[in-house]
Amino acid sequence: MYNLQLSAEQVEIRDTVRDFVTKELKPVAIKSARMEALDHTPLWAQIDQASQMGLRTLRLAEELGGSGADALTAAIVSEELAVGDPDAAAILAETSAVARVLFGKAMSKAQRDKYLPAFISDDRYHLAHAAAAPANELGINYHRASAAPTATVTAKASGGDFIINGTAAAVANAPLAKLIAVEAQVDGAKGISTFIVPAGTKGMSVKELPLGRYMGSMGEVTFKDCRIPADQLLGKGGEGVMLNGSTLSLQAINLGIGRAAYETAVDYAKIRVQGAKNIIEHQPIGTKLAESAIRLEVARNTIWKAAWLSDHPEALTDDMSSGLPIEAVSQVFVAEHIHRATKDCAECFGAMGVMRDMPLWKYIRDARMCLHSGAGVSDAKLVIAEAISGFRREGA
Amino acid sequence: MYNLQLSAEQVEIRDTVRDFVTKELKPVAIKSARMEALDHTPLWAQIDQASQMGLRTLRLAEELGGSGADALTAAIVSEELAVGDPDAAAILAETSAVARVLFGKAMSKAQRDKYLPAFISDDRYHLAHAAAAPANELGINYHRASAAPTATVTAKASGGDFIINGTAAAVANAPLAKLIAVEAQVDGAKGISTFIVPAGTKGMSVKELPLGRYMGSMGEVTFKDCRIPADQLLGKGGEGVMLNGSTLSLQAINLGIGRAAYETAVDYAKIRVQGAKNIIEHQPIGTKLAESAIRLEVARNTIWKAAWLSDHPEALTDDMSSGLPIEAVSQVFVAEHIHRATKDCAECFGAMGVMRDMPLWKYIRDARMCLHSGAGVSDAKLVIAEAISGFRREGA
Amino acid sequence: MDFKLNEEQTAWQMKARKFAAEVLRPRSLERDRITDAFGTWDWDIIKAGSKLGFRTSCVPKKFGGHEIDFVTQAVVMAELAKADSAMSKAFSQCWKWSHLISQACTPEQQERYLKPFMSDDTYVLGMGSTEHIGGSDNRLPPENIKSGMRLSGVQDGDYWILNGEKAFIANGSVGKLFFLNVRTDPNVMMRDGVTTFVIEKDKTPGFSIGKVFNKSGWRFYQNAELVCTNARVHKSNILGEVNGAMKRSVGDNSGDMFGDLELAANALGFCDDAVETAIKLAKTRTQGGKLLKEQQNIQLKINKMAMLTEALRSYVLRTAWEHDQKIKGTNAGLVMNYSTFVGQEVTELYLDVCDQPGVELDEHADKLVRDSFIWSHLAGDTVQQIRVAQKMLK
Amino acid sequence: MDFKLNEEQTAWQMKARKFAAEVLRPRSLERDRITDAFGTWDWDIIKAGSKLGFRTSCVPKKFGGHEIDFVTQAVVMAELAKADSAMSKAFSQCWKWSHLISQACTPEQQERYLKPFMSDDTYVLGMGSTEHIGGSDNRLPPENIKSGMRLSGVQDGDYWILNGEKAFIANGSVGKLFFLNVRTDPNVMMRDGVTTFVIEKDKTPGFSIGKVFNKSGWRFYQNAELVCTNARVHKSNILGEVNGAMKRSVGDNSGDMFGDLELAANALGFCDDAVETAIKLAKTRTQGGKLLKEQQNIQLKINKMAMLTEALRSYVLRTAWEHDQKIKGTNAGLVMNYSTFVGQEVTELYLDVCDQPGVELDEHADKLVRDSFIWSHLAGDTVQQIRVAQKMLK
Repeated sequence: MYNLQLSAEQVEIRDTVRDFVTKELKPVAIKSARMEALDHTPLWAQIDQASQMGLRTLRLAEELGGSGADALTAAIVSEELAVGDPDAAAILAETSAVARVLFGKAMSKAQRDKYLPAFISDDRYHLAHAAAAPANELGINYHRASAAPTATVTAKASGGDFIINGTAAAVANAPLAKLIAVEAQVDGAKGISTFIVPAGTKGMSVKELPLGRYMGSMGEVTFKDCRIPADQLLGKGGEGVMLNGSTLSLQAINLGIGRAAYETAVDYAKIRVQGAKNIIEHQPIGTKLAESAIRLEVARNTIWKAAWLSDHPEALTDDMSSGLPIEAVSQVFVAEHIHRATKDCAECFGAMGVMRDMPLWKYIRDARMCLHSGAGVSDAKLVIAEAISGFRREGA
Repeated sequence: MYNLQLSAEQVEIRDTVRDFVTKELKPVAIKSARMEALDHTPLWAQIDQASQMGLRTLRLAEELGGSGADALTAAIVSEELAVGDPDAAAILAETSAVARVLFGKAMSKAQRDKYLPAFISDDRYHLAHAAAAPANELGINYHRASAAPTATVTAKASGGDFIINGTAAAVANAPLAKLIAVEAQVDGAKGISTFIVPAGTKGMSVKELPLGRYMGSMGEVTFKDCRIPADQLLGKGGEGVMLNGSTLSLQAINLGIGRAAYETAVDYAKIRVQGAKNIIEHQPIGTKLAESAIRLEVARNTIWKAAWLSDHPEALTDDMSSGLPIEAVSQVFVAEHIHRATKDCAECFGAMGVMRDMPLWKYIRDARMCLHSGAGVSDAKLVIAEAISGFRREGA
Repeated sequence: MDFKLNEEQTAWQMKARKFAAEVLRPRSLERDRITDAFGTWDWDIIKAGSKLGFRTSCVPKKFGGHEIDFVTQAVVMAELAKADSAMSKAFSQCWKWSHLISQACTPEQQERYLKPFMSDDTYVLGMGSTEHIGGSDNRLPPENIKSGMRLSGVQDGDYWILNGEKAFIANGSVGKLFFLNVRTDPNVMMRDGVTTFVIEKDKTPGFSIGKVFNKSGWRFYQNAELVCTNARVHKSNILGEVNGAMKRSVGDNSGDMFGDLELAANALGFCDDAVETAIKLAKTRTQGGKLLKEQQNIQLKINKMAMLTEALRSYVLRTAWEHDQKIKGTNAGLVMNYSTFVGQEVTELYLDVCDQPGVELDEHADKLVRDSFIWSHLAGDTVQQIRVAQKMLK
Repeated sequence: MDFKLNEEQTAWQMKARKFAAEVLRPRSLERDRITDAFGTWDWDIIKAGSKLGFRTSCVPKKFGGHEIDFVTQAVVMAELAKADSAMSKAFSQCWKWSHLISQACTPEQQERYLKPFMSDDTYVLGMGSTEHIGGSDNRLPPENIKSGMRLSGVQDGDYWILNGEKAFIANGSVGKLFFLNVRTDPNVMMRDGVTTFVIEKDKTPGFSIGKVFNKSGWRFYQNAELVCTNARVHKSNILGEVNGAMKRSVGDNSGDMFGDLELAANALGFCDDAVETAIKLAKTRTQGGKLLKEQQNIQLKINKMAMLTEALRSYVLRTAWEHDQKIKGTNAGLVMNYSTFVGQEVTELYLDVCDQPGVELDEHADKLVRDSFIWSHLAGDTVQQIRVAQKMLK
């Protein structure tokens, strides 16, 4: 039965996180000095606190020590965290998403026994996933077969071990992860294999990528004759374990960014006086805020639907999504509309909307980053267009 | 629990209506000659058939002989019908919505016994509601108290009867209704009273309003010393019975219009060849169709949420709608995005997109009508803005 | 830099303004309301305009025309379109092809075609290129022999036999002389196998008018099918070279230099109409006892309408001047694309300003919105945009 | 109609183009990257530009300036902004206020202010009007005595004592001479109680520079607080009448006629930059082995960028010409509003063209987007739109 009410548990976790964000995370995150200096150093004290609240292990199964939350709950949490600090939200979402599959599905019992306890007990234990570079050429390959993903990292069996070489270009959480799952092409094998490599392993180095381009933390991971024992291979190899790949958490973070901008603008519009009236009482400001409210409200519905469908793939009947790739639908909608909303909200602030010691410009910048993240909305639209036309990529 | 799956019953009625529309309604509605002549004569054969399927009495309670459908189901049905013919959809939605409250709540048992049997048994028995003119001056009254609705129709007690005088300007279904509920200001009384007046009552005349401006059928109802017995007053009088007033069915109809345009465009784009490729294989057409698909998908989510909330007002907690007037949110979103989608879809057709014997121009015109219906989206945004600012109208 | 019109240009502008106000505007809504697609046409309007020179204004002086420059053309189009966009187009369609006659015909042909054109107030011109199938291929020809127009021409001694149909042809139902692009070699790419024939309607056996298209906007302006059933045309009616139609480069984009500019100038006209009428409304209509103009949202709409319209005016006049200077470039195409965007935005805002609760749909605003939507299929669709972009990206 | 620049205008354009390419562009991204708000400024750039006449180009010839006309001003601004929008503004800000000096000062004041300005390559001008509270009230004054600026001036013999703060003042941290709008009568509406004082920074005790604002875009260009703590100014430094500041109507919209046009011309410059760079990218960068320009969606983006930019160019030049002709109207305001829309749309499309999967964020495109967003608060916010609309609706 169609029902839009969240469960009591979902409402509780949302309210708990919202409270934490309002009181602990946001006040630190939007400190003027930090914003002015473009300082993206992870807010460790608050991220640790979030970990203690279970947000680092949110999606890990309960029986493995996590909260076993579904994608919808994770989206709600990411939105709330991002209202305070999108970077913290991104770091936690990545670890939580990777943990779910890595510990829940990909690892053998022996591997789990070896890595899980430390992961559970250490609030600073974060995870990263260095995926094989996707064939990011949809534009030119629209309605044509495209090349298979190419592994920029290779592995070679050598006396019971594997020797890994190559570079993974942009890996979320890599600079702070204690364990990195890396996809590599094993010499002579079919398909992609995934290895787990603890931070500090000789031959693996991580270069942090410049701030401001990504949410959270991003690094380039380089392997140079990095020797790892065979028991760090996941499964039998050649299987290409899907560790994350969803853009839903980024969408939820984007929504949180928009909400932060909107809430700030509404508060301001209710007290700032112009022409002897609060500015919200002027039609143009009221209209802009109403339009932003609509964008947020509709974006949230869309993300929630995509999240719920990822939790309930059995419901993917034609009545639910018209056969559309709903995550791509949501990606385009959220990215475009939140970007617009942050700009409109900033306009309510006059000159303060562009000052680096005020949060508005950062909301716009973060929303712009979401708009231009990954393959961008133009490609996402082509993905949808191919689905509409019934085009099926060979090998996909 | 959050759940987006429709009930088996909802899916069944949707599929039944869809089938009826595809086979019976649409082929007649989009006949070239009819469109070219701007012919809006109700398609009685099909509307009767729909009535026999229970769509005229869709929202009337089961115990009174209706289907007892909720607002969500009604929205689904209106969308499906409008894919075929928005006029038929509007006529049926109006009767069904008025019947629910009129027979279900507003009438006394005696009144119900008198009017209900005929209503149930007669497929051509439609209803109309002539409401007191709303105070349509939100623009100038933004953030100011506005005038109360003024009754353009008055009633005066006279020897056990009432004498009604005045004109109701634009009443949906009036030209074809067999029973009209009219709001009037009773001389000397407080508040608005509602009377039921059967078609043909001496002193009541209906002038059909020009085609093309409204969905369905619209008339101006004039009372000239129209004498009706006191037992045709609903309730005790002075209570202002809320008989419809929801814009949700119009939103669902608008969505159906957009879907018709989109489906036609997709079909065409898959077969029309340009530059030796089907036009959907050209990036710009693919992108336009993807954007239209996004608009439709997101619009549907929004309407369904508004409908579900109207069915479950108890769920109107802050987590569900952020305190926004969700129906206004939906109205703005649907009207703006469906209008854009119909224009984009028509563009795929080249010159055929503007020909009166082809359906595209009509989809655009109908969507434009929805965009400019009632008080328009500019006013709806101000309604939302007032809600955001916490402004409460006196008397509202 | 000088943005002033000269005396002659101003004189034409004033003449057009007067004719538009006195003859076109009073009949605009009345013609628009007529349901029959052919019934919207009114020869009296054409005759009256012709007598003032609006039908023949682009014919060279040596043939008795006025030979007005492109700036004047743009200004006159805009003035006429301010009263009725479709009526304006009915006249300027004659300009397009009288341009072509004077630029591409032989002196003998010019004499033969221009004489009746000059002497008959109801002599209207047209050009048949588009067909039901693959219309855009004509504008953006793909590397494919099967693409492009199919109306065929086969030589038969001194004559050519034409067979096939053209669709959506402007002035099709009322024209007396048509340029017809014909596939005279189906075995090569379209650009190498099309010939332009000049068809004198009354002198061409086998040539007839088919269906008149019933458009949702621009109703006065006629579009029809042209049908050739073994139509017989003498070779002296060929324009330029056999198989040379697509290589002709008289102007920049269309068959002549006026083509793209024409639509932009026309849009400027109805935008002016929309802006002026909306301002008038805002200054006179009240809501709750106060003038509409007191509402800031109304002010913003008026601002946007005027801003876009003035940007369009600037761009149209600059492009017209560039035409007169024979400066080639992409501005004619771009300003045409631009006029689509501006025309639709401005007329929709106008409808929005009219759209006060409780007030009936404004017939005039609705007409302007319907007229402006025609641009989506003429001036602003993605094919037209790509055509211009490809030039820039060469 | 004539859209050509004359020889003198072209000469200035070429000089600006060379300076922009050789001096501004190479330092643009480097200055933009500097985190410290004041550290972005570079006197070498100002000195180099000053020696070429870009600081003093609007000073009348009789005072040793170049007195370039508005068309030239627009053209030069655009050329400089094509290399760096904020650097262009640092120069044109001096033009604004040298306009004001030559139009509104007494001959004695002109002599006194222009002499040091002409002789010192680092002499930069500014104007203080906006305050932290109620900024928009200065542009759209409400009928309320409490509204509007609060920095106060009280007469004390031949001197006036000023107290209060101005905020966001352009060139605030680097200027040597400021016009300061001061509320000299708090008991009347703002329009009747404001006086403009000319503040020579080094000669005014009690006048100091406060915080330098750290903007997200336009980083080279400085905005700062100006603080008056019992600042003492001689009455000979009053511009025009006491309480007459808001009644001064030198130009159309701002304090001078150049104000609104300046921003539009500046936006034209960075739009040109965006269009050219995007076309270059599309013609050289590949995806899957094919040039970007082969993709139709890329073509559409380029088309839109060029279309909007050329419309803006046409409108800017027309408005500049109207200024030179002393034609009053709403075009300066409208073209400023328009440049906001165009500048943001074009730069965002440029970022989008750069935004190929797997490619790092383009620093140059990102800068242009950030620079263009400044317009939302200067040129295109609803207050500015309403201000223009109210003129049209009078």
